Amino acid sequence: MALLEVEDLHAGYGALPVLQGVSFDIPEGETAVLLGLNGAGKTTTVSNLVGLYKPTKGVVRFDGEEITGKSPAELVRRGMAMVPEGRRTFPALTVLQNLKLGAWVRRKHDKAGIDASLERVFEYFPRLAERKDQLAGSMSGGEQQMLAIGRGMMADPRLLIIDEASLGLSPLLAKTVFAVVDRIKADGVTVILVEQNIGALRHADRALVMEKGQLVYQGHGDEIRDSARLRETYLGAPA
Amino acid sequence: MAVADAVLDHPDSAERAKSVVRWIPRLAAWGVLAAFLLVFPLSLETFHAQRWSLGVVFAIAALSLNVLIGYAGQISLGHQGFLGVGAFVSAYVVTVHQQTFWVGLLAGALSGAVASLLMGVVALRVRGLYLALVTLAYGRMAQETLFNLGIFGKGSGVEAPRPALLLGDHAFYYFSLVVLAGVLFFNWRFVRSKAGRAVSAVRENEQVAASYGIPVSRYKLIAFVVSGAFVGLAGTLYAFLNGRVDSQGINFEMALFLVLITVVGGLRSPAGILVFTALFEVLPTYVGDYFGIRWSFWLLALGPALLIITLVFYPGGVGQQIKPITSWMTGGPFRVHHGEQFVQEGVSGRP
Amino acid sequence: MQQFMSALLLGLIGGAPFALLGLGLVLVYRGSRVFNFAQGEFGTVSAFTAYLLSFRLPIGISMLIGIGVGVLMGLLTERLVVQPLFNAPKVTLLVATAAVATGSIALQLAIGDAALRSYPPLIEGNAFEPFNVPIRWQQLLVVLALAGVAIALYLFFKTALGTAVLAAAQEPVATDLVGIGTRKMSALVWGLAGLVGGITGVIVAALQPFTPGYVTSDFLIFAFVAAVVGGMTSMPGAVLGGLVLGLVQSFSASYLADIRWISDNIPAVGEVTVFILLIAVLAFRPTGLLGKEA
Amino acid sequence: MAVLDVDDISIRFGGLQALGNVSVKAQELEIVGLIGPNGAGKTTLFNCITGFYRPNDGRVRFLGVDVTEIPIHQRAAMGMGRTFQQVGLVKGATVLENLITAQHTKVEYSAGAGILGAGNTWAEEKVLRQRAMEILDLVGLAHLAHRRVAGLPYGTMKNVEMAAVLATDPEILMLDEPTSGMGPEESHTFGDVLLRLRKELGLTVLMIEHHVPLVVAVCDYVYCLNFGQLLTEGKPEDVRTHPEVVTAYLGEEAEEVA
Repeated sequence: MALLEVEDLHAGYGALPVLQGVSFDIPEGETAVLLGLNGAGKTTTVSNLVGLYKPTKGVVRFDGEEITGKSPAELVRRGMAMVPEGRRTFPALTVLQNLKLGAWVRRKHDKAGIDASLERVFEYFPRLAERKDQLAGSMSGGEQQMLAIGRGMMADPRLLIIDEASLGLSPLLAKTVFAVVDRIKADGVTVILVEQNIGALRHADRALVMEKGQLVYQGHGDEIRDSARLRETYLGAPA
Repeated sequence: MAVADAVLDHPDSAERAKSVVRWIPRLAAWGVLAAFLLVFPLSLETFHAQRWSLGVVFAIAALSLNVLIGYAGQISLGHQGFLGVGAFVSAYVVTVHQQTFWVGLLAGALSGAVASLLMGVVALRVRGLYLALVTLAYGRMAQETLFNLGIFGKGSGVEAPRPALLLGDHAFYYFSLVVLAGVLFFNWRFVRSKAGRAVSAVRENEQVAASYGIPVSRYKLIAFVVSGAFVGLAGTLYAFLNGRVDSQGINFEMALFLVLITVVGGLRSPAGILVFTALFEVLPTYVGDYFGIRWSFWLLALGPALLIITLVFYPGGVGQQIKPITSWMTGGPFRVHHGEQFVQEGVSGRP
Repeated sequence: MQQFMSALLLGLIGGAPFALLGLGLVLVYRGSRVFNFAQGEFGTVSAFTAYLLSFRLPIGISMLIGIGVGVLMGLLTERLVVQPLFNAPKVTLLVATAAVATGSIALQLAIGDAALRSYPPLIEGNAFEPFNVPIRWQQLLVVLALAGVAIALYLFFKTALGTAVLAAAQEPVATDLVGIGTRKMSALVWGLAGLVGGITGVIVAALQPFTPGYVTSDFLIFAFVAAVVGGMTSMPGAVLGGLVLGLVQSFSASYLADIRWISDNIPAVGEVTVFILLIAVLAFRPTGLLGKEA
Repeated sequence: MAVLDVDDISIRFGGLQALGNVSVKAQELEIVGLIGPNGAGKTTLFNCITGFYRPNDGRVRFLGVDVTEIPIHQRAAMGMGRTFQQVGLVKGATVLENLITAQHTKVEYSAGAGILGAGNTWAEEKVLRQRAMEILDLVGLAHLAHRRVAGLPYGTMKNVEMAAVLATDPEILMLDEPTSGMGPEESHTFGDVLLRLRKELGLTVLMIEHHVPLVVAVCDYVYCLNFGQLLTEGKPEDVRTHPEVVTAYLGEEAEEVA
């Protein structure tokens, strides 16, 4: 059974409709990449999934249960975490404080689990361990991206959504980040990557392509890499 | 030729007649308004001239604050401090230097502009919440120190004798209305000319303004100068209305009262500001007369509540609510134009 | 020497209320990014309540209930003013809290009147008189309260809950995403602000007879200047700023007033020095003495 | 002589090299495209050219004048017009009012004369209004003249913004993602409008654009930025098929580099 099921999702901001009937499933343990140009509706889709906004229509199911319109806190408790666009780390708090806040919903009943998660995050990103007492705001963009992913993993999620993981990163850092995404998947976590960068496909089992608030393509990563349509979307003509 | 042009402008004389007909009810409404402001006070047995004139003074001060908060997006919580400068300097010029009232009026406007300009220089560096705090501290400093300086009578205040022409209560009230009309005229030309548009662009987005070739700092300062000149005029009237001026009453409560009538009246809406000032400044006199003084304290508490309700639910203030009326009175239809919803920017243009 | 020591002592004692009120301002700023102009009124309302109750109840219990009313006022302000204006510019919120303050003063006038009121200090009389400066027990209590509140707030911000409060002010979206709930944190901050304001009010009100709006009119601006001088985000900064401000006032009252020309020509010279201090700090060191963030 | 000559610009923010030795030229009447992935430094380059940022190294020459040190508003007065990624307009005002505001440097009366309502100001206001209407006609927005900007759709706002910049009477028009928020047909129409404007107004254009088909259709010359460096430049067709550009956009080689 799919871990996440989205059916006919409609959403927007105020009177402005952005999503017009988006449906897809993500099976447990897979990595999916949600592709599309600026303004295609990718961030709107995931923001509605994690409860930052309430969809105007449609159903979202997580692990078989309907979660449409539930609060982010409730969804984190159920195992759905998101790394937001632009990182949004807590700038005047230290790396360690940032990470511990990621485990907020577990702080009372799962102290041992939190320590384990912390160790795992430091293993993914040794740089964070070195800088655990540094203020997040004083770190570079790449380090903040690591911290944001680490903070998401501190919730011990079953599904991790990462919005624009590679945005503004140098090639080396982007590579590091994607390598960690592979490890997160290997650790059994289902991942949704929201990307403009087609290169993310090589880390994904499944690709979803959005255009103007609609899903225009779903399929496996290797199929889509040769898709003329995708190349057209990005480069204007079959290359 | 001129006739031909006129015909070309209005090819259909029936159309023209219609537009004249269209104006008849509107002119009647203007007539009623003028009668209320000009003739009605003459018929009152006990005309609270002080109160009505004070209402006009505060309306001018609120229009001044509207230039800063509404058009320029700069907060001032010490506006009474600028009003006070105008009041003291004009009284000082007239009493100590034996100048005429008219020179005093000019000095009041100028000194208000200069004091405000100095605050503008601070505002180039200090923004938002911190500017609010600086203006607040300025107001307090003005009340405690500036207005108690030796030249201003060391706390006992300065005499502000009215000229013979304005000795009567009604005369002074009418004169205040004339000054208000002048301020409204300048405000109108400000908004509809280069400076006002530049100031609005700077409020909305300094980068965009600069990319239109607008020198951002200069126009911020211009907004402070215009606002200061207006409030300096208000201060002059305030002094000569009372016959003397001292630092009592030119306090933080006055600053907040000015913010209240400006914001609840409606930022960038002179009509709304005038209507609300009239209601809020003049009505309590009658409430106090009929129901006793304690009622006016309750009314005092009503003001802040109105302010909060406006900020939360009706950011356009009274001006937005009376839009159909003002639209109609100025020749338009009795409705709000499409897309005229108030853009929520709060009290300041930026966070 | 005598003059110096007495100015020093008077400055430190006089600065304590600014620091105490300033702590409340910094608390709200760190937790909500709002300049809370109602902080003084949380205090006056508490003092007013305690005063009214003190005719029927022991003063200690009256003060506790008074502080409780301060907390309630903090929570109400959050619910009715801060929450609805969550997305408004922060200057709008500043004006709104100033409206809360004036509304509160007007209500005090409507319920009571403008008369001076005083309730007995917890401990009567002078504690000691170093350098011929009489220090009252009540003034020492202000210093004690300052120390107590400062330590309590310091400890609070060391806890997980304290960190969560800071997070909510820095990145509301991310705070919601990790499941903390920005709204709850906001209520917590304002409740605490009411608590600190209440403690401030019931203690400083016994220093001298008070009127409606007492804490606001006598201390609020100086507390703000103190907090800004300290850096606005720093608790030790607020304490330091309050004491610095007290010293600036007492030294300018003592020494500047000695200069004949100044005492003859510049009334309330302390106000001018405070104003200049504020502008100088904002123009040349906007992060204050101990602030880290701009 | 080039209208715009950006010579070897570098800028650092903290430790980050946002632009390194970037040189860009725009000849008279050229439409020059600037492409590259998000975060490549395209908007940073715009900000250096228009004066929002001071580059650490390099010069910016405009119409033969070195403008590297002069403030934004003076560059604008010289004829640099630009749009912003997030629409730059006075949203509470009407479309027409925005276009009048944008003519700031063309107004001859002084700020003070305007406030006092001095004689010639009224007549000049009429002229400003007329010019604004002419520009709205030119870009086909005249029917929206009295609408408030705040209520308009995003794509329309972008068009209004361009009209406002045209009202500044620019020598060079610098557009930052002009078609974001527009559908394919609208983008296509926009390309036609741009070509027509160049012809009628004699404009030089520098534009940041993601929509590659549009770039190919209208640009005379294209620069591609990646990680703050110039990846390649040339005719649109050559740039589009350049292997490094393909990989930069598809992001595959980017990972291999390290």
